[in-house]
Amino acid sequence: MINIQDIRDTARDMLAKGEVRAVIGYRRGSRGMLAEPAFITDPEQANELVWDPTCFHNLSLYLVHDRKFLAHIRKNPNAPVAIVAKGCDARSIVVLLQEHYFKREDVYIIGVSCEGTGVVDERKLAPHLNGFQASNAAFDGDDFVFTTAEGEKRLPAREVMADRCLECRIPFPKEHNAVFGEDKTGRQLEAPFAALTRFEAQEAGARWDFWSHHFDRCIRCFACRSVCPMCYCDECVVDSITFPVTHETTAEEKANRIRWIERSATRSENITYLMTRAMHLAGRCTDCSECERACPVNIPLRLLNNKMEREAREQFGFEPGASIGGQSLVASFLDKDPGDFIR
Amino acid sequence: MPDNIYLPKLARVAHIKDEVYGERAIKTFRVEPVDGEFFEHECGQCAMLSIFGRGESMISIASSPLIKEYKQFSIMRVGGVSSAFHELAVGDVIGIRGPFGNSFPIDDWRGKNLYFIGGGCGLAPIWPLITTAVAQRANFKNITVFYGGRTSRDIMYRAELEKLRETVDVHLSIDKAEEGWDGYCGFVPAAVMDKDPVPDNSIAVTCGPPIMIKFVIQNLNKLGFADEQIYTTIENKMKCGLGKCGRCNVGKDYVCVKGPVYSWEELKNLPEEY
Amino acid sequence: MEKILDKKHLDGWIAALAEWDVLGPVLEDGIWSYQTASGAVRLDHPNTKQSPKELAFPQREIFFKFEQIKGEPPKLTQVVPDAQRHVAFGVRPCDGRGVPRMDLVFNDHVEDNYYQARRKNVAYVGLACNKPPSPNCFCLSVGGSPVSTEGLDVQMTDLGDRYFVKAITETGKGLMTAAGKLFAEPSAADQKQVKQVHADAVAYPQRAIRNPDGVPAKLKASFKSPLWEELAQSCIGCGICTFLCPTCHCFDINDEVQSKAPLKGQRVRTWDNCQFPDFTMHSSGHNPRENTGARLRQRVAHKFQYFPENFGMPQCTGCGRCVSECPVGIDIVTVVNKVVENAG
Amino acid sequence: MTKKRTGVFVCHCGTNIAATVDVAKVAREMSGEDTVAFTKEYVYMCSEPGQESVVQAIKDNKLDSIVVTCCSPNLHEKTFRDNAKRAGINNFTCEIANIREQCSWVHSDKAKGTEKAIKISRSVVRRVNRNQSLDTIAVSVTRRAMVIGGGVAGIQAALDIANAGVEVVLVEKQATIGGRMLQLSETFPTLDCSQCVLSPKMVEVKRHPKVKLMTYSEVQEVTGSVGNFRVKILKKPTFVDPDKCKLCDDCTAVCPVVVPNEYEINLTTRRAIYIPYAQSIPASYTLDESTCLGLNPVVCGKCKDVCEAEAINYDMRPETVTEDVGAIVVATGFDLYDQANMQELGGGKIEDVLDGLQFERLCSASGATQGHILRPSDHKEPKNVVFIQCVGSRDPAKHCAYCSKICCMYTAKHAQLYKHHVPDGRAYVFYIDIRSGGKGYEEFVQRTMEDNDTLYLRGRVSKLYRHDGKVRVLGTDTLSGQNVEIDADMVVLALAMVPSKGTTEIAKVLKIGRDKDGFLAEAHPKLRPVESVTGGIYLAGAAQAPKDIPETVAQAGAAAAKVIALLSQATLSRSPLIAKVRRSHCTGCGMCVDACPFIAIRLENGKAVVNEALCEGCGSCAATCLRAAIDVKNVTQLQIYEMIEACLTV
Amino acid sequence: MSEQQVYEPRIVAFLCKWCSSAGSDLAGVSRIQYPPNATPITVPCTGAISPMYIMSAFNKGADGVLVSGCHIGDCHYIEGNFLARRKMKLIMELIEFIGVEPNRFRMSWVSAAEGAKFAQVITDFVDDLKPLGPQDKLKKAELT
Repeated sequence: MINIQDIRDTARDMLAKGEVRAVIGYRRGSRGMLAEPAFITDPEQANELVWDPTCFHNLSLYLVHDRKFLAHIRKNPNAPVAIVAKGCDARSIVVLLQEHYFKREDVYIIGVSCEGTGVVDERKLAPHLNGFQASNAAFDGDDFVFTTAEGEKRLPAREVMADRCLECRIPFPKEHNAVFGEDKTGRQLEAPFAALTRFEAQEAGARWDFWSHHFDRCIRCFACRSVCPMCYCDECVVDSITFPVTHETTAEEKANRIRWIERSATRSENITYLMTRAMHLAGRCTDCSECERACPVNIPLRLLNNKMEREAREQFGFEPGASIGGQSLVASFLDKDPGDFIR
Repeated sequence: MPDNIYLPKLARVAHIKDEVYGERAIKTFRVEPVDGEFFEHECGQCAMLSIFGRGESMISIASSPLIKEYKQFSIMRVGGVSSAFHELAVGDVIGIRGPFGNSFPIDDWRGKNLYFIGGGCGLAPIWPLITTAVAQRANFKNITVFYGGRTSRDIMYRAELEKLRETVDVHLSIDKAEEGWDGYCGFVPAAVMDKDPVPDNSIAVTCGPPIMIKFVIQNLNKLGFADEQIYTTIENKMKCGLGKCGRCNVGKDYVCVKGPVYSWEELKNLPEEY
Repeated sequence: MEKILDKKHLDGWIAALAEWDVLGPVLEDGIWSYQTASGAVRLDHPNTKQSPKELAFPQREIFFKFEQIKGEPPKLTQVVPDAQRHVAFGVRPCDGRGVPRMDLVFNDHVEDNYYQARRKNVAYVGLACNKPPSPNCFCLSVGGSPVSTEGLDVQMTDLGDRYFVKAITETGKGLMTAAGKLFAEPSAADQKQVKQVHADAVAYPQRAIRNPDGVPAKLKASFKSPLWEELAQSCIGCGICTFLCPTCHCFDINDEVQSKAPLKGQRVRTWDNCQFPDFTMHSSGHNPRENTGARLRQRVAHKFQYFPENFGMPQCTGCGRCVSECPVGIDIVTVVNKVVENAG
Repeated sequence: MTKKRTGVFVCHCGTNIAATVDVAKVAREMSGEDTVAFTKEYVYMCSEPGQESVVQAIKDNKLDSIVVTCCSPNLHEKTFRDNAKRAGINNFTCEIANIREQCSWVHSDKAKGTEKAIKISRSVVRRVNRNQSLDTIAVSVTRRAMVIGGGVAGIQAALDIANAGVEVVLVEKQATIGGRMLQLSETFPTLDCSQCVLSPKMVEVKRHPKVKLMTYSEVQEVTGSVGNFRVKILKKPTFVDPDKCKLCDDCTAVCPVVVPNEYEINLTTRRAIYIPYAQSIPASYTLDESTCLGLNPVVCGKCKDVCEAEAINYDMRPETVTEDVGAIVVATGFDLYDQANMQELGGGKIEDVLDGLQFERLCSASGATQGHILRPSDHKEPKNVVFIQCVGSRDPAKHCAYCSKICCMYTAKHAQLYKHHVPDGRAYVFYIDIRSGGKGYEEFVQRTMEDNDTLYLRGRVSKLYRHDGKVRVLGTDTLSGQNVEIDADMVVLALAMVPSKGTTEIAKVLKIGRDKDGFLAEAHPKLRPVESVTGGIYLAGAAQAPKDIPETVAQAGAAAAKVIALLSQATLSRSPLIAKVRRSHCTGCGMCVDACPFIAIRLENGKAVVNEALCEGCGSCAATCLRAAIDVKNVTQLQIYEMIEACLTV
Repeated sequence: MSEQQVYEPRIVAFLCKWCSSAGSDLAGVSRIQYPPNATPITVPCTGAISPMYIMSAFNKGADGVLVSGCHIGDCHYIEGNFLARRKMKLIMELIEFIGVEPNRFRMSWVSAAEGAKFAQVITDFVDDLKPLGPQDKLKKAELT
């Protein structure tokens, strides 16, 4: 059981000693029980930090923001940033390190283990609360405890946990500077890729019906991309809402942007966007599922990423975010890679 | 739908002139209506030009409102649509919507000294003003034009400026000295100071790179120009030209409707979002 | 016109609107959305995930098609929105109040032909909120109320086994008249109950913007406040808040090309979003709103300062969607309160 | 900047194209393309008047780019690019649309053929529209060469290069040069002593002022490209200073370690400190670290104690040496197919079943038995010897599909040598057929059969097994149709030649291709037989394919000539179609660095940087980059995107 | 497409310059006939083929996409086809996953010496595509 005070103490100490320039963690937001990202620079604020089942955000996204900001103001970091990271988040950081997005010494990872549970899935939780708004959520062993106007509501975590947490194989942040909570790697609440396996049992026709329905519904708000720490490209190749213009950028380069897809949120364009995103996340996605959580129209994006993750694992023996020194999935190969599909 | 505000009229490119070559090339396009007549415009107004398949771009109209047969646009090649313009040939047909935005209150300036201060491609938006003022020369007192480019090769409207010298004072400048250049060497704000314009009964209109405008205004203030005597234009990214698409606003004002012409008195009270 | 409609007659009313495409809230994939009614319509939804703004302002609008053979002038063909009439049932008051705000934008200065063509064919049958459907509702703070009729053609109020139905506009009357026989005259008790329900709804506690009248001036004074950057620190720059908003109207115009030779394509309007990083970026790379703070400020100030300055009312209708749906918890109520408080 | 002005030239190729493609329609369709300013069709565009008309049209119409729709670019791309240059425009703005090999010759329906030709042409027009004017890249040349492998091929190549005045580094993995040839006793068809022929050349290598000899060394890493390779070589420690070693052999006498002697193909043993052969170059001992008791005077130190010359130094360490060279000759030779693969022939487990090289060592005067042919099991003279040809060769189902080429000849030689040593012995040869093409070869085989009384049996051996102190050979004589059973004292297998282990390794290091059998692939089987597919890397000897000594020496000479010709140029020109980074889009993730097969990309200040001298323009980086931040010039993603669109325009 | 016309699948064929393009040339030189449905785009190496190309071709209305390169071990650029093999496997899995017919995407190794094989690959692909009918799952709606 993690004592939040330990995390707060660590954050406060490091900030006070100037060992880190900020701590990225979670704090209680203004929306009921939900935690929100916190950027703490003042040791006195450390007590705002929380650790509860609504800490779903993959905060490594903000390491990306931080690097972009520093690049923008042309400054080098004078001290590392500390970040509270769950197992999946820490793996994201490893991928970012693998891709040289920042240096290991620029980040201080305060690992938190998802010991017996994980984070809550609001969509699963809603029916249990009977329309009431919870004002607090807490871990308690294998249960989550929610505070509502009706009083305390205790639920077995398994009933309202996010699928990715149920299926999580490595709920422990292996890469860390400090870590809280027990390493429960090996715990298995549900088989890895269980949701994917259930989905894949369907016929091709049913799969297409399912996906075409969802692809039609995408409104291209880009929340999936914006919330993803791996989507750190300055310009998205598929559909750009940014274009990094530097003094070196020529008019020709600006004129020659490829329009792989149109801005219109139509099925064909949405497919190309979402499929390309899945391809580009292959071997990089660490299944934090933030894209699926953020999606306002509930497109089951995790299935796509999971599919790629499983193929990478089963076909190529590749595990995203396993080690900092490793090569990327698509930039490497093995002699024994499957080739039986080739004629 | 009659009067579809998004449906451009067709216009044919009648003449193309290379003003500046190189990476920041500028070309001037003279376009004529394909059928019927053009809309009328006032000094400072803009039009939305289309190349079908490439997109639309808001461009200030660089010809005098007194000219009805054609309209002229000077376009610097910076991005996608402007590059498409630079690929045009005489006879090609483009789309045009407009006019958009407000205009310089030239009628209020009768009997005054006029100072036009331009830099780079910033001569184009005030060119209709200059030519209109010159055409109505009797309405104004002294007319002085300051214009500067980075180098002598960046000076646009070279021939027109030379011709202008016959009627009004024209002071050309370049940033750094070059062989064979007999004009001023240095930045435009300094070139203005150099000639010591008089603020009394005067109006100064400036247009160019933001940094130039900033220092020109500072210098004009130093010379005694009041904020309401100084005019400039601003540009923001625009898509509709009609105050609906939501991107060109500076505070509550949509530049495509309330701008692009502002007196410094007005502009300095707006948030800095341009 | 005020009537009583037994709940079991709702489907009959809808069936009577033969020349209308009737939309009702449907729960599918875990979210509520307006869909063409096929069979029974039940109005037991909280609020839909997306506002009904797309009826008059669809996410994608084809302006015209262009065709050009090399050496010939282009041929432009306008695409006129179809004349199908749509009526949305169960529109919440906040979304109803979004409609006149959109009208203001699209009719200001010059009339937007496409919006207008669609708008004149859309009717909104509202459903008063007996209690706030979302914990993030704050309509009372923005001049609205859970029982507002603004922007609606008809207002319905749930009275348990029946609806109290009130025509607001002539179109609304027409809608009701189409199924006149199904409606009953309200009794005095009905009238009394409606009053009570409405009073209770207004009295129900909501989240609140403090001193809303002072907000525009305070925001104006806070343009340069460092608070914007701080509040937007977690902003990820996605389009959820604006795409789901009942009043956000920003759009982009692009040419979509199907063939280059001969040229074939179309000019298309799509929703755009002031929170996207390059929304205001010039071709030169200069961006007047280059960080999330400036973009959050634009969104908030547009709704609570610029729009009031231009049109005398806030653009926000307090539906709370942007608050509930923000993946990182940026909460416009908190943002406004903090900025205002900070302005002193 | 103005719009491109492209000319499209549609060739009829007589009726080769025109019969299946409506060439006029192709030209007409292309003129509808936005950037096409001129089109022309002509009966033979590659004819003199055809070419002239292209040049003239470029000039007359101020064209800045051309597309010639004709045959495969392999045939006339250069022709028309030269014409483009002649007409005053950049040659890289000319592209070929292949509507003959890829269209008219393979289709018969004219309407459909025309439609496809239009799509092909259109896609190339769109590509050319985005082509940049490029200049070939000039790279300076390092006037030094490296030869990898110190067998006869390597020795010959090194000497030929050195004699032309070019410095050459000869790298040999083993403790001595000489390779396989040094292991042979006598050579066919002249039966002259192999070592006697080779030794003088080995000495010459040692003494040549232009040859830098590095034995007991391995190439670890090669970077760079033609004209400028940088080679990292690991010099393994021999622990013996060759300058001090007096070859007294005192050390081997005291060395307590006895291990199989690989130089004698394990027929004898050696000590941990040893000299491979008496003729070894360099003439020095080597202390084998892996078998020595510990390079530690406390543990053993006997050799060090006994060495009066104080040549032994336990403190030697591996050393990595970097050599810059302009060209490389790979002569890493062959191994014999592993006997263990031949289960029906004893699988290498029967002591008196030898391979050809072992037999060579038995015959060699300097070999294990001082030139006496004695069978390993009991050191008695074998009276019945069975030689089996094509062991592992010509057996696509189970072993190697190819013919190892020299086995017929050396088996004949073995039979003769045997008969010379054991005149009363009986020699049998199992063969499939005899391949004896070569000067004096057929006569040599005839002599074996006739003068040396060797029994040639046409057929395969089905089984070998130990039987009563002998090796029972079961085979068939297909000529008589009878089963043959021979109890042999000794059996010699002419095992297939396979690429040496070193060849396999060096191909990976050099990133040069190998053929389906693992031999090094030549650039063209007929016209470029001594070049690898990678510029500046040449092939010599059995690493490329099985061959005999004269062929090996000839190829080595040819490779040397290629090297000399290459290094005689002051600069080399490289294709400018190489990768270019869009710095604004690069995030420095390094995926391109990992994907690049040529180590041509590195990260510098967080951005990818392409080494123009190394990039081959394969585009692996471009396809791997998630941000489209890197592109191959004139094959950009934008170009491919537009080509895709063109292919699908109806 | 009128009712009477037979459906002819449109294929975009990405061929590597050194093997498959040369193989298709050999098919030509050998006059081996095959259906004209595939339009070739020659790229330096299969390793240069971005998954975006595949998606884009389908987006623009291709009924089938072929990627063909050198056999493993034969790559002119040593390992480009290894990289391609991995990428193409992933995109193929993904396409199949969303319910698109896996037969719409094909990868083959055709060497410069395999003219007949090239012709066969195209023929087989066309045969396999015909029963599937036009690809409209991933295609832009405006492209009719």
